[in-house]
Amino acid sequence: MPALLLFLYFKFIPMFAGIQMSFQKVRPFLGNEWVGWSNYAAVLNDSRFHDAIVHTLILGFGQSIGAVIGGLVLALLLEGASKTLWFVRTAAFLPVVTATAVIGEVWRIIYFPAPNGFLNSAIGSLGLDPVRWLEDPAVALYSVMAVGIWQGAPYNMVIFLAGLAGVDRSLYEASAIDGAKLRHRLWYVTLPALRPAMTIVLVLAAVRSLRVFTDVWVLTGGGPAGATDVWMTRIYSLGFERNQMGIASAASILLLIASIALTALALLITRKRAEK
Amino acid sequence: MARLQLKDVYKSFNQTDVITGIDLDIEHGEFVVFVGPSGCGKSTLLRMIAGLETISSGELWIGDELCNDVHPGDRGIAMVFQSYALYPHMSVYDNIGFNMRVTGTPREVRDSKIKNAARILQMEHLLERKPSQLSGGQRQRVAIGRAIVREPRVFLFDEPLSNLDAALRVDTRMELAKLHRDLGATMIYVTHDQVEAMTLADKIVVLNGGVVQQVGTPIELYQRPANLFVAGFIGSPKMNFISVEVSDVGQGGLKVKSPDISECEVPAATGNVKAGDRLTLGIRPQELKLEPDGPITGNVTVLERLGSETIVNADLADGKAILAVLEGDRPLDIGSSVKFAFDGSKAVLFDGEGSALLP
Amino acid sequence: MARLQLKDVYKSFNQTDVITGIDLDIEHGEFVVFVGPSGCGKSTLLRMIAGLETISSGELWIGDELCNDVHPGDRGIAMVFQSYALYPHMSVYDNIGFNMRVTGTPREVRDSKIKNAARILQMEHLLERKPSQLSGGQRQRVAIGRAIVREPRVFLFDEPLSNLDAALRVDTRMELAKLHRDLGATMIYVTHDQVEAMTLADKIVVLNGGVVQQVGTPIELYQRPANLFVAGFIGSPKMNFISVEVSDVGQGGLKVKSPDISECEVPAATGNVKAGDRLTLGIRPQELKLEPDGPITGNVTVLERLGSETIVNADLADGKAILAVLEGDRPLDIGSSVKFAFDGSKAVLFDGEGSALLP
Amino acid sequence: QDALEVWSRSGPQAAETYKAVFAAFTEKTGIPVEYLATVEFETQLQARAAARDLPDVLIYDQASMASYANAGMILPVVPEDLAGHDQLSEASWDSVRMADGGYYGVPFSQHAQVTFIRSDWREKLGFDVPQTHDDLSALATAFATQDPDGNGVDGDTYGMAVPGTTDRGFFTWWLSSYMMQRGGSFVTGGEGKYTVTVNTPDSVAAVEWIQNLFCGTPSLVQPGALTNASATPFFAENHAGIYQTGPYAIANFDKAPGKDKYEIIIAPAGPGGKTTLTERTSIYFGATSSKPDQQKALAEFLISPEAQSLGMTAPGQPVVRLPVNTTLNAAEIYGDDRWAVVADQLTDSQLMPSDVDFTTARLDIAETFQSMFSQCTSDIQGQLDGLAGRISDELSQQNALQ
Amino acid sequence: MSIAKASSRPRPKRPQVNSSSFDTALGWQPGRTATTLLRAAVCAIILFVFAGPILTIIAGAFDLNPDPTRLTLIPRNPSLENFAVATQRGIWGFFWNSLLIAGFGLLLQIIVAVTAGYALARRKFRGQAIVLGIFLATMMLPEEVVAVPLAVVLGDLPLVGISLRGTIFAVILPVAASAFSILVMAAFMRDIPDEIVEAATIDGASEMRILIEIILPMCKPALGVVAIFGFIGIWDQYLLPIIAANRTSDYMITVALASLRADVQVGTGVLLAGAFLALIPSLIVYLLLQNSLVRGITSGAIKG
Ligand SMILES: Nc1ncnc2c1ncn2[C@@H]1O[C@H](COP(=O)(O)OP(=O)(O)OP(=O)(O)O)[C@@H](O)[C@H]1O
Ligand SMILES: Nc1ncnc2c1ncn2[C@@H]1O[C@H](COP(=O)(O)OP(=O)(O)OP(=O)(O)O)[C@@H](O)[C@H]1O
Ligand SMILES: [Mg+2]
Ligand SMILES: [Mg+2]
Repeated sequence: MPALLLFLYFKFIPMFAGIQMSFQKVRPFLGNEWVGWSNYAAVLNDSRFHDAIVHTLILGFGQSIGAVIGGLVLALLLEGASKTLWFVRTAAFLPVVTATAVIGEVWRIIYFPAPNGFLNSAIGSLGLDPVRWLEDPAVALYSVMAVGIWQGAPYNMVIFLAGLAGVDRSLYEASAIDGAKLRHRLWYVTLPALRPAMTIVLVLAAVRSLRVFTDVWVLTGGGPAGATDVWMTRIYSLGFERNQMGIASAASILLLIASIALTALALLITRKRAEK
Repeated sequence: MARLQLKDVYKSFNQTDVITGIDLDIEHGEFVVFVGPSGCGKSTLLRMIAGLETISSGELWIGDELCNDVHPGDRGIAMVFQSYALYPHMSVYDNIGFNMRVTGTPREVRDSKIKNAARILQMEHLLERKPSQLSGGQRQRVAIGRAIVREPRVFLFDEPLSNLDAALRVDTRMELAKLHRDLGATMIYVTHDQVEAMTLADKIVVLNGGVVQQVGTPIELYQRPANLFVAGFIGSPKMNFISVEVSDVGQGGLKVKSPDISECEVPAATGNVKAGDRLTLGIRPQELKLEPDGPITGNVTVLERLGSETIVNADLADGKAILAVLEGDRPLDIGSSVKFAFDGSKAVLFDGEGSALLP
Repeated sequence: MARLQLKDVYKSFNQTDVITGIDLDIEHGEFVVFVGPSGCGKSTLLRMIAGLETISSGELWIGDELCNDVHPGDRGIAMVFQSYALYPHMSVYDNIGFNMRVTGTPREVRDSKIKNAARILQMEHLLERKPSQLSGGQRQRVAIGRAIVREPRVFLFDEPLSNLDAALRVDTRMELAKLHRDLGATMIYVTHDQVEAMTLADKIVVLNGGVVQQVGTPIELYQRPANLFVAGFIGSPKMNFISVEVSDVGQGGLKVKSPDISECEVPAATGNVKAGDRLTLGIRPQELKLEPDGPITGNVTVLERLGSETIVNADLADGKAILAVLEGDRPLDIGSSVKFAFDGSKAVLFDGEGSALLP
Repeated sequence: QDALEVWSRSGPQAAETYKAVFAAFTEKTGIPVEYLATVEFETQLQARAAARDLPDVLIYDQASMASYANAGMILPVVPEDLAGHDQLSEASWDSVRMADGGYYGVPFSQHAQVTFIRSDWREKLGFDVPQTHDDLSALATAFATQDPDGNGVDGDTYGMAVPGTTDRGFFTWWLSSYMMQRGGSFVTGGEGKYTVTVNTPDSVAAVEWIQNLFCGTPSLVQPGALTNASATPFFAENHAGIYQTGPYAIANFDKAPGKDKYEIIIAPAGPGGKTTLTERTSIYFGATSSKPDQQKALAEFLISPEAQSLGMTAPGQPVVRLPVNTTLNAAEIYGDDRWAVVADQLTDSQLMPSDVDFTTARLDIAETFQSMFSQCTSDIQGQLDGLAGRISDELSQQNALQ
Repeated sequence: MSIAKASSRPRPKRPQVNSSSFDTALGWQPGRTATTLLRAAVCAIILFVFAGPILTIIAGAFDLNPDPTRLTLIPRNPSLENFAVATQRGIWGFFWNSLLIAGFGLLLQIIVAVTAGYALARRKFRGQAIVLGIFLATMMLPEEVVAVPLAVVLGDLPLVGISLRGTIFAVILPVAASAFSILVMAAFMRDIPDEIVEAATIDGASEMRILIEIILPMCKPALGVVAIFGFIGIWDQYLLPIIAANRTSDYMITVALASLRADVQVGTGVLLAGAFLALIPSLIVYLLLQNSLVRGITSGAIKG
C-alpha cells in the first residue's frame, strides 16, 4: 500500500527519531548523548509546564467544544441550496483560509486594549468598562479561546455540512409524521446521522486541542506573564529558543501520549453513540 | 370529525405533472384504498395528504381545517412509507416508540404499546435489532408497527404488505381491519394486491395518470366498471376485451357479434348507439364457462392447472387471446378447440372512448 | 453447465443461526422459486449463492466449480435486490447499463439493450431520471432491468415484483418466463406471491426457519404437501386444519371423525396409525362445497363476496374457524348454519409430528 | 558543486543587497557563491546540522555565536590570517572572541540602538529635544495626553512604542538600553566570566523606573505593547512618538510617517548615562566545509572597504549598517547625517554578553520583565531575585559565573 | 360513484419553486416571512462576525498605511502600492510555487486518502483501529519536533538513498500523507449502504471501478472536505518548504508572508496585501467545491 510507504518515510521515521531524541541530549555536531529519562524528569518537574498543562486543558477543551458547537450551529443555520446561503457560507469560511498570522494582527486590533479599541468601544456602548483583553492575565486565555473558536467553527462547519448532505431526507419526513418537533428531529435524526462528521470533528478536536499553538503564538506568544503559556509554546520555547531539543522532544512525546488517550476517548464516545 | 377532502388538487415536480386535478371526499372512519398502475401518483397523493409534498394547487381539508400548510406532525396522521424510512441508528423498539418518546408518553404505557404492536406483527424477538439486521419483510413490519402504535385520526399506508409472505399478509390484513374497526380511524391504503383492495376497502379509488378514474365500493368497481381502464385494472386475471359490432339496438340492451362470437344480447345503456357501431365487449375470465355450443370459439394455447381452478388461454380467430378461469381441474389438450358461453348480464360494453355503457 | 448445488450449507450471523443445513440441487435452466415466511432466510440464501454473504459451512457448486470463495463478479450471476440497491448518482439509463460499461460492451449494443429492457419494463420515458425521482415500482423495475440486460448464467431475483401493480406484474412475470425460455438460464426467484410461485416455477423450494421443508413442482406441493407447514403455506387462502380422531384403519385409507365432522374416509398411508390416534385433517377451502347433508357443520361469521367467488368464514362447534371458497356469488346470511362436504381424496391427513400421511 | 554556500538571515530586500555583494566577490575572485537568504534561519540550520551538511559560511546575529560555537557548528578563526584584519577595530574583534580566548567569527556590521522622535509632534506641543530621562518621560506623557496629532481625538496617541514580545527574548534588547541608562544591568563582567547584577539595588531602581513607564501614566507606552510582535507600525502610523530601535528602521520611517516628521537622537541621559545596546552581525565558518580557502577569501572580501560600502549602498536594504572597517565613514557613504548620530551612539553603546551562550538568560529576562510589567507587581525585588538565581544557574552550567 | 373526466383540465397556476421543508435539518422553508426574516438576521450576524474582520484585512491591503489600532472597512488612502511592493519582493514567484505544490500535493493526497480510506472503511482486516490510530498519531506530534528528523529523511531516503531535498517531491510527498484526509474518507465511506457496493460487485465491476464509479460519487461531500482542507493544509505548510528547499526561490507563499512580517522595511499594508493574495486560491477552491457539501445524493438508493 503506497499510503503506508509514504507514511513510513515521512511520518513514522521522523516520529521515531523524535521519540529517540526525547532520551537524548541533542547536540547534532558533538554527537547526541543518551540521558535516559532525565529529559522527562526535567519536563515533569518544571512548574511552568504544570501551569502550561492547566492552560492547555482549559484552552483546548474550551476551544474544541466551542468550535464543535459553533460549527454545528453554523452548519445547521447555513444548510441549503440558495444563492444567498452560498454567499454567507463563503463569507463565514473566510477565517479558515486566512493566514493565522494575519488573523492575529486583526484580532489584536479588535482586542486593542485602549478604551477606544474596537471591542472595548463596543462593550463601552453597553456601559461596560474597557478590558485589557490580551494584557490582563486573567482574561487573556479566554480572549485567545474566543479567537480559536472563531476560526475553528467555520472549519467544523464544512465537515458538518458534508455530514448533513448525507442525511437521508426520508427520515426527516418520517420523523415529521411521527410528530417530532425541531429539537427531536435534530437530536434523534440529524445528530445520529451526523456520526461520520462527528467522529471526524471530535477526533480532530482531540488531536488538536492539546497542541493549540498558532493562535496563542500569534496573539500573545504565551504572555502576558505566562498566562497563556500552553504545552506547545513551552515546547517551542524550549526546543527552538533555548535549543534544548531533547527536553522539547520529551515534552512532545508526553503530548503525543496524552493526545492518543484523548483521541481514544473521542472515538469511544462516537462508538458509544453509534451503539445506542 | 376526521373527514378528509381533496379539492382540485394538482402536483408537479419541476415540469412534470404528476397529479392533475383530484377531487375526493373521504368520510370519517372510512377505509379507502388507492389502486392504480405503478407511477400513477398514489404515493405522491398520500404524501401530499401527509404534508410531505407541497400541494401545487388545490385544497386539502382534514376535518374542518384547511391543511395545505399544516405541519405533518400536526395533522394527526400516521404513515407507513413504501421505502420504510426506518431510523437506521435506532433499535426496532425505539423505532416503534419514537413518536411516543417525542410526545412524552410515560415509559410503561409506551412499553406496553410497543410490546403489543410487536406481538401483533410477530416480531417480539426482533425488538433489540437494528433495521440493517432485519429481512425485508421484517423491516416492513417495523414500519407498520410504528404507525399503529400512534392511534392517529388518519392512517396512511403505502403498500404496507408487499414484502410479507401470504400467511403473514393475511394475518396483518386482518389485524389492520380489526384496528380499523376498533379505532374507527380513517384509513387510506395503497396496494397492488387485488385481494387486499377488495377485502379491506369500504371504497376503492382507481387512479391513472394522476387522475381519478372511478371511486366506488369493491363490488361496484368489479361489477360496474366506469371505463375500460377500471375494468381492465380491477379483477384478476384481467377482463377479456373483445371488439364487437352492434347488430341490433334493443330495449335496455344491445345485440352484438363479431367474427368469433355469434350474436348475443348484452344489457346496456343504449343512448347514442346504433347498429353497425364498433364497441368493446368485456367479459371476466371467471364468467366464461366451457359449453359445447357457446358463442365464443377459441383454440387452447396455454393451460395453467392450479388444482382448484384451471386457467385457459385461448386464441380467437382474429389472433386475439382470451383467458378463462374454470373451476376445478380441467385437463384440456393444448391446441384443441373449445367453446365458451357467458352470462350476458355480467358482461359490459364500452363505447369508442372507453366509457362503459352501463344499463 | 450452470447446474447449481448447495451441500449442507450453514449460515449464522454472530450467534444467530439463520440457515441450518441446506442441501439443494438445481439443474441447469431450471426455474426455482424460494418461498417461506418472512425472515426464514430466503434472502440470505440468495445472497450466499451470489457470494455476498460468506458461507459459514458447507459447499456451493456452480457448474463444476466449487464457488464458496469465488468473487461475486465472477460467478456469472445477476441479482435483483429486495432493497433495489440502485446507484443513486446515476440515471436510470446508466444504472441499467453499468455492467455493460464495466465489461466494455460497445456503445450501440449497450444502447439497444438498455432501450429494449426499458421497453419491456415500460419505462422508456424514465431513462434520464435519477432513482430518487422514481416511484417505488419504478425503482423496482430499474433493478430488474439491470439484471436482465446482463444475460448471465444464473439469475437471482429477490421479490422482484412486490411493488408492481397487478397488470404490470403479470406482464413482467410473462417477460421473465419468456426470458427464461429464451436464455435457458437458471433462475432462482424469491416471492411471496403464490400465483407467481405456481405459474413460474419448475420447482418450488419451501423454506422455514433456515431449513428446506419440501422441494417439488407446484402441483406436487399443492396436492401432496410433505407436512403441515407446507400444506399451510402453499395455497391461498390457507388450508383448513381440523383436529380429528381415527375411528378405523382401512386399506389405503383412514376413517376419521371429530365433534364437528361426522365420520368420513380419507386415503392415507396407514403405516403406524391405529384407531383412536389424534391426527390433523387438512382440507383446502376450495374443496369445501355447500351441501345440505355434508359432514361438516359451522356457523357463518364472515362473508366476503368477490363477485366470481364468495369466501365464507364459519365457526365450528369447538370454536375453531374454517374457511371455504365458494364459486360464484353466494348471498349467505351471517350467523346462519351451513354444512360443507368435501372430496376425501383431496384432503390430507397429518400425524402428530406434522408429517403428511400421503397414500 | 563548487560554489560556496552562504546563508544569511534576511528578508528578500536584504537578500538583494547580499547578492550584489557576492556578485562583486565572484567577479573579483572567480569563486561562485550559492546564497540562501532565510527568515527561518535556526530551523533550517538545525535541519542541516542534523544531516551534518552545513553551509560553508553563515552571516548571522552576533548573539548566536556562542551557542553555535559550543555546539561545534562553526570553526575558529585566526584574525591575523585574514588580510585586512587590522582595518577592524579592537572592539569589533573582541566581540567575536569566546570565553576560551578563541575567535569564532569575523565582524561584518554593527550599530547601536538610537531614539526616534516625532519632531513634528514635539514642536507642536512646544517641547525641546529631550536630553534627560525626565525630559523623555515628560515628552512621552505629553504625547500620550495632549493630542499631538491634532485630530481632536484624545487617547489615540501614545508616548513610546515598545516591542514587548518575548519571542526570541526580543524585549530584553529594548530593556537593556534603559537599564544601562538608569545605572542598572543584567550581568557584569567579561572575558567569559560574569556576575549577575539584575537584583542589585541599582538594577531594582532602574526596573522600578521602567515599570513606571508601563504601569504609571496610562498610554505612555502603547497599549498591548507586551504582546506586540512589532511596535514599528505604531510609530509609522502616527500613534506613538518615541521609539528606541535600530537604524534599520530609517528607510521605513522615511516613507511613513515621513522623513521630515521625525528625528534621530542620541539617547536622553539617565542617571547611568546614555548608553544603548550594540547590535552586531558576524561571519561564521561552517564546521563541515571543505573549502577553507574560499571561506577565508569571502571573509576577507566582506570586511574590505569595497564590500562594506557595497553592503550599505547596493540596491535593497543596508546589510552593513555601520561599517566595521574603520577606514569608512558611514554618514558620507550614505550621504545622510543621521547616520553620524548612529555612529556617535555606537561609541557609547554596549554589547550583550556574546562570549557565553546568553540565549536562555535573555529569554528568562524577557519573560520575567513582561510578567512584572503586565501584572504591575510591587514585588520587584522578589521577582528579580528569582531571575538572578535562574541566570546564575544557567551561567554556572556554562562555567561562566565569576 | 363518480367518474373522472377523461382529459385533464387546464392547470390553474404553476408554482415557481418546488422545495420542501425536508431538505434541511432545520426545515427552512422558502417564502415564509417570519422564518426568512429570522434567517436573514442570523446571516447578517454571521457575516459581521466572521467576514467583517477579514474584510478589514482586505481593506488594509488596499490602504497605503493601515492603522494598527482600529479597523476600517474602507481604505483611507486607497492605493495599490502594497501590491507593488509585494510584487517587488517576488511574491508571485512564491505564489506560483505554492500553487504548483498545492496542486500536485493535493492530487497525490486525495489518491492516498481515497485508497487508504477505502481499505480502512470497507475491507475487514485485523487491527483496523490500530492502523487508523497510528495514522492519527502522526498528527499529534508537533511538526517542529519531527521537522529535523524529517529533514534528514528528505536528505537521504533510508534504504533508497535518494536525496529529495531541493526537489519538488520533498514537499509533495510528505504532504500527501495526511491522516486527516484518510480519517474523513474512511468515516464517510463506512456509511455507504453495503447493498450498493454488492450490486456493483455482482455487476462485475472491479474493486477499483467500484471505488471510482460508485463509492466516490456517493462520498462527494467527503471528497469536498478532503479537497478543501487538503488544499488549505498544503497551502499553509510553513516548516516543510523551509527544510526541504535548497534555494530561496523554492519557498512557498507562507514563508514569503513570514518574511514580509519580519521585514521592518515594509508596513503592515504589504503584509496584508500578501495575505490577501494568499487567501484567494483557498477561497476559490472552497467556492468550487462548496456545492458538493450541500447536496444530498444518497436518497433513493435502497429501501429501509
Ligand atoms: N446482519 C444481520 N445480523 C443479524 N441477523 C440478520 C442479519 N441479516 C439478516 N438477519 C436475520 O436473518 C434472518 C433471515 O433473513 P433474510 O433476509 O434471509 O429473510 P427473508 O427470508 O429474505 O425474509 P423476507 O421475506 O422478510 O425478506 C432474519 O430473521 C433476519 O432478521
Ligand atoms: N422527485 C421527483 N421528481 C420527478 N418526478 C417524480 C419525483 N417523485 C416521483 N416522481 C414521478 O411521479 C410519478 C408518481 O410517483 P408516485 O411515487 O406517486 O407513484 P406511485 O403511484 O406511488 O407508484 P408505485 O406504485 O410504483 O409506487 C412517477 O412517475 C414518478 O416517476
Ligand atoms: Mg408508490
Ligand atoms: Mg428477504
